[in-house]
Amino acid sequence: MDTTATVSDTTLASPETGYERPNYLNAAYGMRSWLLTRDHKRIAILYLISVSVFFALGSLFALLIRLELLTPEGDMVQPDTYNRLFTMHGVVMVFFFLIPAIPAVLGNFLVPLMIGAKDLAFPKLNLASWYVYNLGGIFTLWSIVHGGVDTGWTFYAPLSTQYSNTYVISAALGVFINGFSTIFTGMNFIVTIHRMRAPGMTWFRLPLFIWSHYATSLIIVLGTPVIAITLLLVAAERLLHLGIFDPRLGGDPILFQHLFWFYSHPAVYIMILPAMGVISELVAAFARKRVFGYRFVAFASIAIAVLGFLVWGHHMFLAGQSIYLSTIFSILSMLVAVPSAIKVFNWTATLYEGSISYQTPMLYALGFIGLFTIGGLTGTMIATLGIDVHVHDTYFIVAHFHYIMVGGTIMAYMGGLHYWWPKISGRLYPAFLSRLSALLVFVGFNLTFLPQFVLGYLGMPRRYWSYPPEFQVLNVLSTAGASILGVGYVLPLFYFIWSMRYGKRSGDNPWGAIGLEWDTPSPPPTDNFHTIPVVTRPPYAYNEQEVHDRTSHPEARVG
Amino acid sequence: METNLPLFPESASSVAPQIDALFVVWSVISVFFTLLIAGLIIYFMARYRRRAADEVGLPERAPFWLEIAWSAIPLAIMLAMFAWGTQVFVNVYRPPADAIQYSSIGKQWMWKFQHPTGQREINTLHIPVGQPIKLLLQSEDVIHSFFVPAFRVKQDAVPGRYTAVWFEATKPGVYHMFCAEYCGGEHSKMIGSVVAMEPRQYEEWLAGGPAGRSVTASGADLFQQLACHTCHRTGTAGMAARAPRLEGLFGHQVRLEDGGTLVADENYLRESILNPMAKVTAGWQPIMPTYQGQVTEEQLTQLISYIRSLAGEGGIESGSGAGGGPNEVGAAGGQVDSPEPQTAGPARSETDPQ
Amino acid sequence: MASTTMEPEADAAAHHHPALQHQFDSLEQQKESSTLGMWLFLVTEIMFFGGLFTAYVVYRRTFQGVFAAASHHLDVTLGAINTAVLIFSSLTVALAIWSAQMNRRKGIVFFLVLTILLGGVFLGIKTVEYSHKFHDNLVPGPNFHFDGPSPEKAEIFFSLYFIMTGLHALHMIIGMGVLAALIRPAWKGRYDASYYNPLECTGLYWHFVDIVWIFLFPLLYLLGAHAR
Amino acid sequence: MAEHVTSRKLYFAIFAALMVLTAATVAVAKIDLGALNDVVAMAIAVAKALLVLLFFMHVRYSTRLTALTAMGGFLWLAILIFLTMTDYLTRGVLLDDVPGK
Ligand code: HEA
Ligand code: HEA
Ligand code: HEC
Ligand code: CUA
Ligand SMILES: [Cu+2]
Repeated sequence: MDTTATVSDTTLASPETGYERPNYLNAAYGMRSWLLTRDHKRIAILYLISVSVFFALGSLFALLIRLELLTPEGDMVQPDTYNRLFTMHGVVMVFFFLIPAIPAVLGNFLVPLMIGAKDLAFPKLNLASWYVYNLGGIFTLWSIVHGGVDTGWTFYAPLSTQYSNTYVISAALGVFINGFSTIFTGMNFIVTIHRMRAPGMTWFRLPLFIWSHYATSLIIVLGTPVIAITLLLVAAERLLHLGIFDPRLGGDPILFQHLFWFYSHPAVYIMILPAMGVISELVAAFARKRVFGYRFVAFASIAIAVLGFLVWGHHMFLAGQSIYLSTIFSILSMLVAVPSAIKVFNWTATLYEGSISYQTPMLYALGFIGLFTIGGLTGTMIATLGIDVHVHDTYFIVAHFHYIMVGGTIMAYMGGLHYWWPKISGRLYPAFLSRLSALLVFVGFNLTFLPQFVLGYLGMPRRYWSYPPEFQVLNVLSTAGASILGVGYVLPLFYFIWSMRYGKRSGDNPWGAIGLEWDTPSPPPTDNFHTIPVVTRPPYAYNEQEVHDRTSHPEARVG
Repeated sequence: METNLPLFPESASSVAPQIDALFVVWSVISVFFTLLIAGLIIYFMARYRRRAADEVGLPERAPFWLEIAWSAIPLAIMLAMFAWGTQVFVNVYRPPADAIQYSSIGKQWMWKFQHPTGQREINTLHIPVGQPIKLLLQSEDVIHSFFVPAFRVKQDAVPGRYTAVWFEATKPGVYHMFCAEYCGGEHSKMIGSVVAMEPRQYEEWLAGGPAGRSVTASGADLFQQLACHTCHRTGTAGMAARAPRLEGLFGHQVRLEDGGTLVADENYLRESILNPMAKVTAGWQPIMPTYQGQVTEEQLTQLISYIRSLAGEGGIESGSGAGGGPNEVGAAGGQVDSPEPQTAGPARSETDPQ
Repeated sequence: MASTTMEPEADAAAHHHPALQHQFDSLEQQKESSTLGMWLFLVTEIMFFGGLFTAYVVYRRTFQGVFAAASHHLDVTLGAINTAVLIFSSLTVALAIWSAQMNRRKGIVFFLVLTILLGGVFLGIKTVEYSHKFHDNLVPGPNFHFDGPSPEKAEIFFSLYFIMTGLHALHMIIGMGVLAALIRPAWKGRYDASYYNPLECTGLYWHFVDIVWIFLFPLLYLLGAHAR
Repeated sequence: MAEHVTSRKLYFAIFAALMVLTAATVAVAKIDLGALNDVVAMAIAVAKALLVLLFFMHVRYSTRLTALTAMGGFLWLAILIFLTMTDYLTRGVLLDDVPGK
């Protein structure tokens, strides 16, 4: 086994050829060439920077939350401050980090490369999306600087429309504006995937990363506008005294929840589907094996996207929604878990008879599968009506979604960054340090959030600034875990930056992976390919026996 | 630092064991699948680790039946758990016929309770064990949520309408009561305790406390004061009726002028009083004035309690659990106090369980 | 689906049209892409207004009588005139595109200008209606006043009315801006039968705004008109 | 795909139809049909929208994908309205068999 450098099990790379060639990084220099670029790869880098800033900000809030919760008495900050902390933690993490993270960084970089296109269909729109994102960010930051928002990231009425006296309008407008940037990205992906595939790149030769981004984009296009109008109504209710959700006028606050969750439940799939796409790529590349049940995994993405719109009411079981409807939402929530189960089992089965290497990205990928499974299974637990009565709005929920969002999506995002970093930068990062950070993240993560399941079932409500003393031990464990987790996140920041200058040249394809993105130099030239590739093989054809489409296989009959 | 480390919550209500059983079984299933996946990953990692730099995996053999199997088995498990969970949920939300109704109003940031016998409490609720109790929940401002972990029950209190939750304590003790729905500033201080007592002690407690008029009796007074009786004459015959009789109304079908029917429950009564035009009873002129802004939430509860008591054999219970009023968004609340948490009521009790 | 969406022959675009962007192989591909993009955008618009329609349907069903009474305060005649104006403007946009397909440069400009004028008429009438509402104290807020049962629910009706028609008007203003921006290139002869994509996409948008109004008009103005 | 050019005559015909439908919906609204008023008004609105979609927006002559996209938008709106309304229509329904009710 290799322990020194990640490069050692590569078969195709020739380390000398990586650099002096013209590529998207050295095509032009200077701020202007970046800020006005239309190149999807450069826009991805711009997004990487913005998104990392927001991740740091969100993490800072997390840090403060965990510090406050170290002791049962609220002794570090005022309760109002604490409420702002978790609200801004949620808003920043969800809307400004996790939703754009994989699509806008990895997706932007890779979608055209993977389908053999020169760029996305609408490069100007893509650049606009980045600017709009930052504009939305500025609005949100403005409200943070002025003291923040304290409504919870869910902006529930009538708290948000009448009772909160914080900067709800600017935060809501920030999220509203940010929605446009997401929509631009989603529209761009759908059009690109439909219209710009290279010759021979049929739908069933697309990498699963593309399938999952396609599904994500569908959700973005169909869902995001609803949150936009909902937040606009909240702003209008505060600003213009229009009364839509106002109970004093006979309005129904629960209507707000319907509209909010109609988007925000599908939004959790906006956050997980791209991650699932990353994992499919990683597992195939590091097991050097075709993804088990390719078509099932591909269709599962679409199924999640569609079914994901039919379950939003599972956030409202106890809100005063019709019990009849709660029952429907409960069973539909069970159905949406089936495609996720299909994916988990297929990834696991891909390892079977593979040739598995333990590079850093693969460690993240395997971590993802385990943690996502826990997060998902607890998701189906709380979708069970009888259990949700007790654990709704407790730390059980907090643990559930951090398992999926942090243990799932962020693991996949980190894994993807480590996997495609040589593609992006043409450099390698230190193998040992990166494995160490993967390990720290895994251990720290579990230590942070496993105790929260227990806390939740014990009954500790979420969004509590102080809590009864018997919950302290578990909270201390959680805070301890978070500090380990924090170190695990900070390390990559340093070695990625370090590697840009000092890292070893990676060569074009350090992992010996298959896929159009690896058929072009690393870093790729501005137009991506010197000649537009013609695709003749199914995806992931690692084994020579798999280079033909196997239409006779029973699996191919499906769909 | 407190060193005791509870891992499972105390169970003190009749539904708690049902929920715990559901939870434990689900947890076992979850742990099983987690270990299965983790075990397979670790096994495959060891068994199929890469031995040569240019080694590749074997061709994929994905049997169709395997895909079906691992979709169908989880689905079957989930459907079973869904059925069980829904059954438990209905138990948790359908109050038994002999439940006694208490009323509860959430406001930023306290819980106000009133016993059927009239006693009021803030942030503490005394109840007898072995007696099903239905809490009629409402809110004066934002959404709150009544949560007692030891009872495993929780329900949001929504401004502008009624919701309800019921429980039957099985063991005497002092239990945490939390507000579980984030409601602004002092959400984490909107806590208190439920004191479950043996019925005898409860009676003593009631006797010792400041007896007030019972909720229903206050409602009867109000009914006179607000001159409701001038139109809704109770019990008298002979005189030309100007308004429908309210006896036997609660819990029964009402036919509406527009052809619809509904069951008269708390939310319907609430709307009938605050907003009589919204649903006019078939065969009557819409002459009833609105009482919007003239009655407080509390008086409203009393009036409704009185009208309920007219339903007949006393034992009639509404089952409007989380479902709220049929077909009803809820009428306006009218008067929302300016939030002034610290002043009203006795100091909140920072009770420690056990 | 794979076969219908395959790339068109790359060499079809051997002669480079000036409007062809670098990421596309042919004008055909470029046109299909932007049309699909526009339709996706319209889908987002459907869902955007969809949130409002949902709120409307919920409250309409719950407060039927009050909503009908409140809608009596809207002017059906003005609403109907506006509907006609908007439908007419849809026709003129369609004719602008038709002119492009027929290579009639001046026709394009004429119909674009006409469409913008019609949009202006619509907004003018809308302004008159709004000022009546202001005058009658029917604008939600502290000064809202409504004679009739349940004035607070009428306030919800007017909240919905203003936000729905307001957002619709905002869409019209944006549409008029885009149309105006097309006039110059159209005059310069940029659009003809071989390339008129921007016209086509703007037309789609304008028609969509028309469709929104086609639903707003009966929902807001006509419900309960018979009881007047 | 060859560009389809809709004739001017067809455009005028559609325009005329839309105008007639507008007049019809105003006229019908003045007659009391009970609950049918809403149904008729919505039916006419849908017919008008379809005319605009199919002919003015050329859905009739475009790819399946375009038609699918447009349909998808309306289908999703239907999901939003349908499931939300289910809440308002069924609050309390499951518990109606409570003793005493
Ligand atoms: C990326 C984010 C993400 C994802 C993917 C999910 C996925 C799921 N979520 Fe989660 N959820 C959140 C983020 C996410 N959630 C957030 C942020 C909240 C809180 C919001 C707030 O209030 O602030 C929340 C809250 C939440 C609730 C509301 C709880 C409450 O407030 O009371 C519910 C209830 O049903 C739920 C259910 C589910 C289900 C059933 C899935 C399913 O999709 C999971 C499917 C996956 C699996 C099931 C695992 C793999 C399967 C196997 C290994 C096979 C074996 C399986 C079985 C035998 C069942 N989630
Ligand atoms: C994408 C989403 C995401 C991510 C990544 C995280 C990450 C983390 N979250 Fe968060 N969380 C949410 C989404 C997310 N969370 C949401 C949506 C809520 C609900 C909000 C609401 O209720 O409205 C929530 C709520 C929430 C709570 C509940 C608060 C409450 O209810 O009272 C807690 C408590 O422990 C918590 C903890 C953490 C921790 C420890 C991490 C850790 O993973 C973070 C690890 C990082 C560190 C420990 C810091 C490391 C330091 C740096 C990276 C650099 C720091 C900066 C500078 C140098 C300037 N989160
Ligand atoms: C001016 C006469 C009048 C007064 C005073 C009056 N009501 Fe009514 N009430 C009516 C009429 C007439 C109806 C039936 C028409 C309707 O539903 O609006 C009615 C209906 C009701 C209903 C619904 C009954 C059903 O069968 O559905 C309730 C409950 C009610 N009133 C309670 C009260 C209460 C409580 C008060 C006093 C606070 C009160 N009313 C005062 C005339 C009156
Ligand atoms: Cu009241 Cu939280
Ligand atoms: Cu959800």
